[in-house]
Amino acid sequence: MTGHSPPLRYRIRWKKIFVTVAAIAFAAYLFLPFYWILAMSFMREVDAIAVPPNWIPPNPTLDNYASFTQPDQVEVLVGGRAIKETPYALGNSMVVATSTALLNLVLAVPAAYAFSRLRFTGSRFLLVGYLVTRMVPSVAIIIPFYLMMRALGLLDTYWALILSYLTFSLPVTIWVLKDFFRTVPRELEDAARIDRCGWLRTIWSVFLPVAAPGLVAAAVFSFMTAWNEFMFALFMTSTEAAKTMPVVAANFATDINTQFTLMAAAGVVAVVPPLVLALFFQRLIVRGMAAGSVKG
Amino acid sequence: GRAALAGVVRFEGWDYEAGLVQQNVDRFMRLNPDVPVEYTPITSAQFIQKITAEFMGGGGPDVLYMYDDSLAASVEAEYLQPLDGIAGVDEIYQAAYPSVAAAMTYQGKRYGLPYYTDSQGLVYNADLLRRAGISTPPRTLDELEAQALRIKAAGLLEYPIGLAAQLSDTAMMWIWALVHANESDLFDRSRPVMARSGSAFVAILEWLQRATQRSRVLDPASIQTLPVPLDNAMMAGRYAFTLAPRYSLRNYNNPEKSTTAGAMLLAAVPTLDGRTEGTASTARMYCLSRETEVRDKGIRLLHYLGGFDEHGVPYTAKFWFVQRGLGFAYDSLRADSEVDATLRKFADPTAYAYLAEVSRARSILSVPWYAEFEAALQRAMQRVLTGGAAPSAAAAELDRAAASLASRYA
Amino acid sequence: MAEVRLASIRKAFGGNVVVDGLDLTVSDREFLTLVGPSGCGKSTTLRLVSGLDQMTSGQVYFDDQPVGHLPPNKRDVAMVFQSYALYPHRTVAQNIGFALRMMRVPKPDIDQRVHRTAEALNISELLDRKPRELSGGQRQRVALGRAIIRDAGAYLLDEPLSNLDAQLRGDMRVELKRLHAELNRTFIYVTHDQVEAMTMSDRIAVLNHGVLQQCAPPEQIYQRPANTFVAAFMGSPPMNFFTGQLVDSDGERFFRGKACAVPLTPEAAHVAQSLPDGEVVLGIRPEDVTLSNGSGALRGKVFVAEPLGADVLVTVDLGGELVKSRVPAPFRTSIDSTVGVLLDPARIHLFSAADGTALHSPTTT
Amino acid sequence: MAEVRLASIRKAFGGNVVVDGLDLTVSDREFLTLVGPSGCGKSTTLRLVSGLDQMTSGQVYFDDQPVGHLPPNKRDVAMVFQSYALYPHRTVAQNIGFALRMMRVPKPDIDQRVHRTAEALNISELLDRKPRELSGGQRQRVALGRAIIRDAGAYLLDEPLSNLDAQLRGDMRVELKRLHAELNRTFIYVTHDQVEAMTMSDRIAVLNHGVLQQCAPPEQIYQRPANTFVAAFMGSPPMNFFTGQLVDSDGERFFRGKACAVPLTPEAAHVAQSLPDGEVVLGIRPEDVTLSNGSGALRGKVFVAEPLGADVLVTVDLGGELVKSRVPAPFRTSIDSTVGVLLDPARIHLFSAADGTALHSPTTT
Amino acid sequence: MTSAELSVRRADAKRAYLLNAPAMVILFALVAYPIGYSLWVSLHQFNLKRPKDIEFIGLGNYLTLWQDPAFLQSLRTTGLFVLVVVSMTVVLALSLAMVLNESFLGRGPLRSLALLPWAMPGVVNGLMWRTIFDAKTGALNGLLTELGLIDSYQAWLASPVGAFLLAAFAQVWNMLPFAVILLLAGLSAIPSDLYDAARVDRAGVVQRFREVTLPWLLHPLLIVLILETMNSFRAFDTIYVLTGGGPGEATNIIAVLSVRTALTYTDFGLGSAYAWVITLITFVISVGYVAALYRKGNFEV
Ligand SMILES: Nc1ncnc2c1ncn2[C@@H]1O[C@H](COP(=O)(O)OP(=O)(O)OP(=O)(O)O)[C@@H](O)[C@H]1O
Ligand SMILES: Nc1ncnc2c1ncn2[C@@H]1O[C@H](COP(=O)(O)OP(=O)(O)OP(=O)(O)O)[C@@H](O)[C@H]1O
Ligand SMILES: [Mg+2]
Ligand SMILES: [Mg+2]
Repeated sequence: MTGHSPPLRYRIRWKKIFVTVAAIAFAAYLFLPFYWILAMSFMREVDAIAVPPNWIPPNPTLDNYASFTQPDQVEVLVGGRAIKETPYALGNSMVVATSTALLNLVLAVPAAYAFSRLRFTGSRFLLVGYLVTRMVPSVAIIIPFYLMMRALGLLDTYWALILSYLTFSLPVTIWVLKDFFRTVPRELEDAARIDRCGWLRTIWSVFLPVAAPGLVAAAVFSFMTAWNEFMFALFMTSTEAAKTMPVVAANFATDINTQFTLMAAAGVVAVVPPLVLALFFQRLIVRGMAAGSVKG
Repeated sequence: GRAALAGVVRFEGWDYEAGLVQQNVDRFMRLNPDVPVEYTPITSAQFIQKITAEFMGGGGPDVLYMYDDSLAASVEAEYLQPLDGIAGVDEIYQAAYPSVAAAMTYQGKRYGLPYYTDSQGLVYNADLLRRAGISTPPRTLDELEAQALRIKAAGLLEYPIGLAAQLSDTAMMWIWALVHANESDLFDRSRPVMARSGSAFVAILEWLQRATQRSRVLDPASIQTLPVPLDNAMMAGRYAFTLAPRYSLRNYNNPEKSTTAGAMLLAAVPTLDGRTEGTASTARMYCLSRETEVRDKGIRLLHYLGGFDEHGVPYTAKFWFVQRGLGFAYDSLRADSEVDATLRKFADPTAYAYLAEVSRARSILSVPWYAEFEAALQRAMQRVLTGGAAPSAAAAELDRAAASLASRYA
Repeated sequence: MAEVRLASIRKAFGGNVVVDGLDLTVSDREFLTLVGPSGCGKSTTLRLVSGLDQMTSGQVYFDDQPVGHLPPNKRDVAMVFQSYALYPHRTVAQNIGFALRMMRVPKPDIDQRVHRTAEALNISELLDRKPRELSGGQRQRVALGRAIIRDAGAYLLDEPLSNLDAQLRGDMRVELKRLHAELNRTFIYVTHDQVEAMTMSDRIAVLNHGVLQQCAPPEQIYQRPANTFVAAFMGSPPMNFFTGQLVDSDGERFFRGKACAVPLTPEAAHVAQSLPDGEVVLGIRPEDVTLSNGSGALRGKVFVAEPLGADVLVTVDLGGELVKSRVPAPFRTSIDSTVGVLLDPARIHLFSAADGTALHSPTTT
Repeated sequence: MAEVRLASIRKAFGGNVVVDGLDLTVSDREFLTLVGPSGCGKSTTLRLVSGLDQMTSGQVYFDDQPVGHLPPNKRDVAMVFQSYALYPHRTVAQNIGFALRMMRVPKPDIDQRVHRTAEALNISELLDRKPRELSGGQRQRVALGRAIIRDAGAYLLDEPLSNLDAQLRGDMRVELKRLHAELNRTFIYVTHDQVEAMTMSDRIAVLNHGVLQQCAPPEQIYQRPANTFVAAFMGSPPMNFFTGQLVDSDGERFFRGKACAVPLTPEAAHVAQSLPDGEVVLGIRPEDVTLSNGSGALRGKVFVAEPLGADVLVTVDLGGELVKSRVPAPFRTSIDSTVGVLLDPARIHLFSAADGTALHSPTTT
Repeated sequence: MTSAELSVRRADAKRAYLLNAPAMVILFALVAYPIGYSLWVSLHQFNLKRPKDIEFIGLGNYLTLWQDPAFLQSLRTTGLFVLVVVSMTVVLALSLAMVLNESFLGRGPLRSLALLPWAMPGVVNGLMWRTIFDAKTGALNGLLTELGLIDSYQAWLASPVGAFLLAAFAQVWNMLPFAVILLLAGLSAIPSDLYDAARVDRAGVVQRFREVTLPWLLHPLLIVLILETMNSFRAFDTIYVLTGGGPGEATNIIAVLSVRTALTYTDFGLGSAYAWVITLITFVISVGYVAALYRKGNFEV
């Protein structure tokens, strides 16, 4: 035996190394910009604009966060009202984004199922039609949409936002789901039908679980669309009743004064809830979901 | 939902210090229990856009904030009603600085009561100047350049002068200040005169280009600097000079926020010859919507916000100055001891008052196409600063742009 | 439910006719096995019966009720898919119990039945695994379990044992027969394994290119194949065929092929009388070909000898035509040595050379 | 490439040991068949050889070079997957030609080889179809084609014929043997079909629970099984076993079980001499059990008779113990009637009752 | 086709439309009016500052656009911007998705982290990048100086190329998660035994990617391409806060122009015309993608 074949246990796992290095690089790419905001949110303003920059808050303070919980004690800070609105806005964002995501799935699943499993005339036309509605930039439709919501008396309610976000995300959700549904082996449905499942049962018990990665992708997409949308939220809402986080976050940056540290704290607060949700739901994205189910 | 209750005055403004506004409005409602006010703050960057949508939908506010440079457009769009003939308005216009009164007037009609005003001045870091061996601020642009070169030579800063010259919706007030300081103008009764030979405007542009491209004392990064980052740089001691509103000194000299607190001083805007004087001011006002159904109550609110109380004191204007240092439109307030004490905390009262006196409103405010012109102006300034266009060519082009806008809206 | 009747069912994919006018009645409680070469339409037939695919034409009747319009979940059939089609996100236990859950059987009942079924299939220790953690044979048993746990009107089983070892397959055969007896339901079974087909079926239906060739009880299929296709297909190794003429010689009727001549038994001769002269095909199964040097033996060379355990399959070259003979092990004659080959005249089949239909089969003794 | 050597390879999924210290050398050009009950680790072993799975411990050598660190694409093996693993987006032709394309074989060459392979597999008309438009057996042949078109150092075939009919399977067997002879490469073959194992292999390796039981040429496996497991596993129907004692009587050595007594041949007796008294297991294959009323016959009742075509498998109840006998068809005795059963003393195997290892096998004649 | 198949076909169609009905109703009810309105407005001279001068001018606004050099310049900038952003996004997202599809310690947190840029409201995102790229106090300058890569603070956004690239970079960072999550879900649907088969068929890493991964990802990729194109055509927030369209014309993309025109200058007619030009272009490009992928074969919409 020659000497240069390494023994089993010292084998160099190039792939592992590569994946690890890439993962670290990506983590840095994704996280470092955010880290800057995060670090700033624990600084006093003087420290935040120092040269050279303070990578670690030199005088760490929770003041920026404390102001969200005790808005009345914020004296010298800008954005007192925005601070007061933050907790409501977080709640509103959560409600709006969650409802948008759920409604999206409810509406898109049947439609996407039809596209992936049934052959019917006009399917392409309809599919493209959905997407075209999404191609018109929101600047063109925001005013008429505002007028429509006003006529319906829905301004400053969740519904105005949920409905507008539905129009943004539903076409995309349908497209996304349609694709994932195609990858679910048809035999599984056959098996379910033989096992006496009606159409709905088949979808619910067999189809959707196997298409879970696609569902997660679609839900995350619609959730995020709703979570960070700004223009419509600004136009359709005006009070704590429905104002969402991006609108409030924008309030920290006025034209006369911006308190970066407070704004950074608001940014952090806005980012955390979806991340926590994502941490739970990413488990549903499982590699090789349908593995072992069919032969062929 | 929006309380469409009859009799409620709907009051909207951009969201600067919305908490304090609410506090002030609450006081008004205590004093006037028969006038319920519903106050809604709107993100400042989208203020005009949102009220536009609201007015289009027929649900605009009764009383609202207004920028001086959006006044003409809003009047043209038929959102506002004139205040002429309302009791007390004449007195207010007389008491206000003329520049402010002018800014609130459009086509001879008065549309607003003052919220606050501010004037541009030269802000410098005395500490840095001293270290470069300079004791007095520059009077002329050449002196400014020379002092900057000394600072640069002393190795203190690479670029001693900074300006906020990014394209944005914020007016580039410093160019107006430079022009006004030379007792010149960009327009003559809304006819563009920028390209006129020998105009101060071209000379100023030439200086700007020289300072950026040749002597390299004006930071080229200015073209991507917004007011807030400029403030941050000033407070971090990264510039020795800038042209900024007086108001900004309040932050610059606040040790909580600034590393250069105490060293930041105010001076007149340098000119070409060092003799002429003047500067530009901005004004913010309260207006009354045209379609309001609560006109009388709205007027009472307007008076409370922009006028004088029964003691003859502009209560709200003083409130803002004391609370946040927003410049007042009434010279009379200078004498107020509380106001004086507040002012001394961040600026030299003499320089402060001087700038108010010599300042002038932008002549072009009386056209509805100001926004479009401002975008062209910002673009022209960028081309001058980057050396992308010769000053005279830039001026000529801007001139043409203004003329074409004027004819389009004629 | 009970009788399943296929009336002229036909299925085409595009222009490709896959099931071609199939008429077949599977009576109540019958165990019918579908066999045929790969791609002949067996799975498709099952899918038509279950309703998973739509017929191009024809009708399926369950107990004389047409069901062509009913979706699979309304037809009350259980099915094992050739490709298993396990639910990947469910455990083995959940896979097996799925249909019961759909029928709202109470949970304890399901558990109990799942355990019983898993035991019968010898996969009790795997109940908590996901399909991807199973071996091929284990997956197949799960697929089988999912069908047999149910109480359905008809059971459609598509090669349910193909990936199991001989022993397990034997056990499963017994299990399925027991189940069939116990449930007393109609079973339609697809298999490639002749032992399975022969031992389990009440009747065997042989398909070729989507056309039914013969449908009869196993012995009859084996002993009286309807045509050369069935004769060749059933039986492993397959029947030997020789093409030749019927001739008279010495008052006896003979079959004369290229390499052999075989006297006909009186019965065969009787049948042959009524035939016009011309080509016929003689068929004889390897087990009816003995190697001996007795009278009437043909001389040939050993071409290859394949040991099958108990027997040896010897292929002999009869001057250009190969004949296979199954003889008891051990077989010690070396390759290329000359042997005598005896075709038992009492065991010959005669087929029409034109269309392959059977003319004569030996009488079963 | 050539010799494949597995040195103490071991594979565990979690705590579940699936291949347990397997030592096996497959020599150059050998055709080795892996058999064993479902779930015993055959597929896993192939995956370890191909490098698709990582061993828990042990090493695989190709021609004495350790290859544990090499990824599958560096190992030069071709493989047929039990689950086919066809590329669903590609046509049959593209599937078959895939590996050649990966090796940058020129396009015309690929086409030609694909056509040749498809012809050998009898799927020429299907070349333009997608896998989902194929029947089970057709898919399996595509999977087979994808492996055999290649020129690899070793071929790993995981039940490549399980979904084919007997005839096609016979053809494919011949084709694979031809290929093996032609390519002269190492083949490792997994099958559940005993005929395949017996006819194709140079050696058969029998696995149980991941442990190698015996590795020997087919006849030896059949005739001299190393233990009861191998004896029972190979041969269908399996060997009959009886537990009992060795006793002396009339100077002859006897095996005495619950229901039977069998005299030992001198060779067996000789082996038996050296054994301590106590329990042993007697094994005898069904084909060595005859039904007759001759001397030494045991009396039993016919329990069930299963026709297998050429033979009938008769299970006889010998007072509580069942014995299977394979007799030539037809068998006309009715169930429950009494028959005589004769166990051929020359054909008995003896195994240790303790651990099942073989003590004596009949001499091969 | 026989009548049996025909009736199945018809039943399928009926069911398909029934299944689509809720989505269709909601969607078309909500967007039909706004879209129609904006199309109608784009055919008018419609400036709110001239409420009395609203009149139908047919394609007048579009003609104005076509003759406006600023618009044509902006069209070129936008094209380049879209190209850079979309290609960077796709490459990065594909790599990240493939990394996330492997198993390694910390995969779960990294998967969540991959969504982080998305969760950041646009304004915060824009301001965050401003503070990072800032010429005087920015973190990027600080970092590079401390690493010794630059001698003094640079005005990254002041040069046209720098501003363009950094704006694209910020935009990519912001839009990446969407592409990642879609591609990741697509990757996770690939049966692992196909990789096994490809590996024994001697396909190397690159070939496995080309031959197994890509064909499976074509559909998700199409959506990613279409949507990322759409998004970068209307990338307003980030650009607006970061560069305001400057310096000069360097980042003056149509989205900025259209928002300015419609909402700041309140010229709705022209602003809507801009929007419809964007719509048309995205549509044409999307059709182009479909056609291109279609040619790759094995692809049905
Ligand atoms: N991913 C896995 N996780 C846990 N156990 C596994 C996994 N894969 C296989 N096994 C187990 O390993 C054992 C051996 O599996 P393998 O596939 O090698 O069996 P096999 O001999 O090929 O059987 P068959 O003939 O049924 O295909 C089986 O018991 C199986 O359940
Ligand atoms: N979707 C399809 N499109 C076109 N042809 C098809 C399709 N499905 C099946 N076929 C063809 O129909 C024929 C019958 O297929 P079927 O699956 O019924 O065969 P089978 O008898 O079950 O074969 P096997 O024993 O190989 O499983 C085959 O030739 C197959 O190629
Ligand atoms: Mg089949
Ligand atoms: Mg296996």
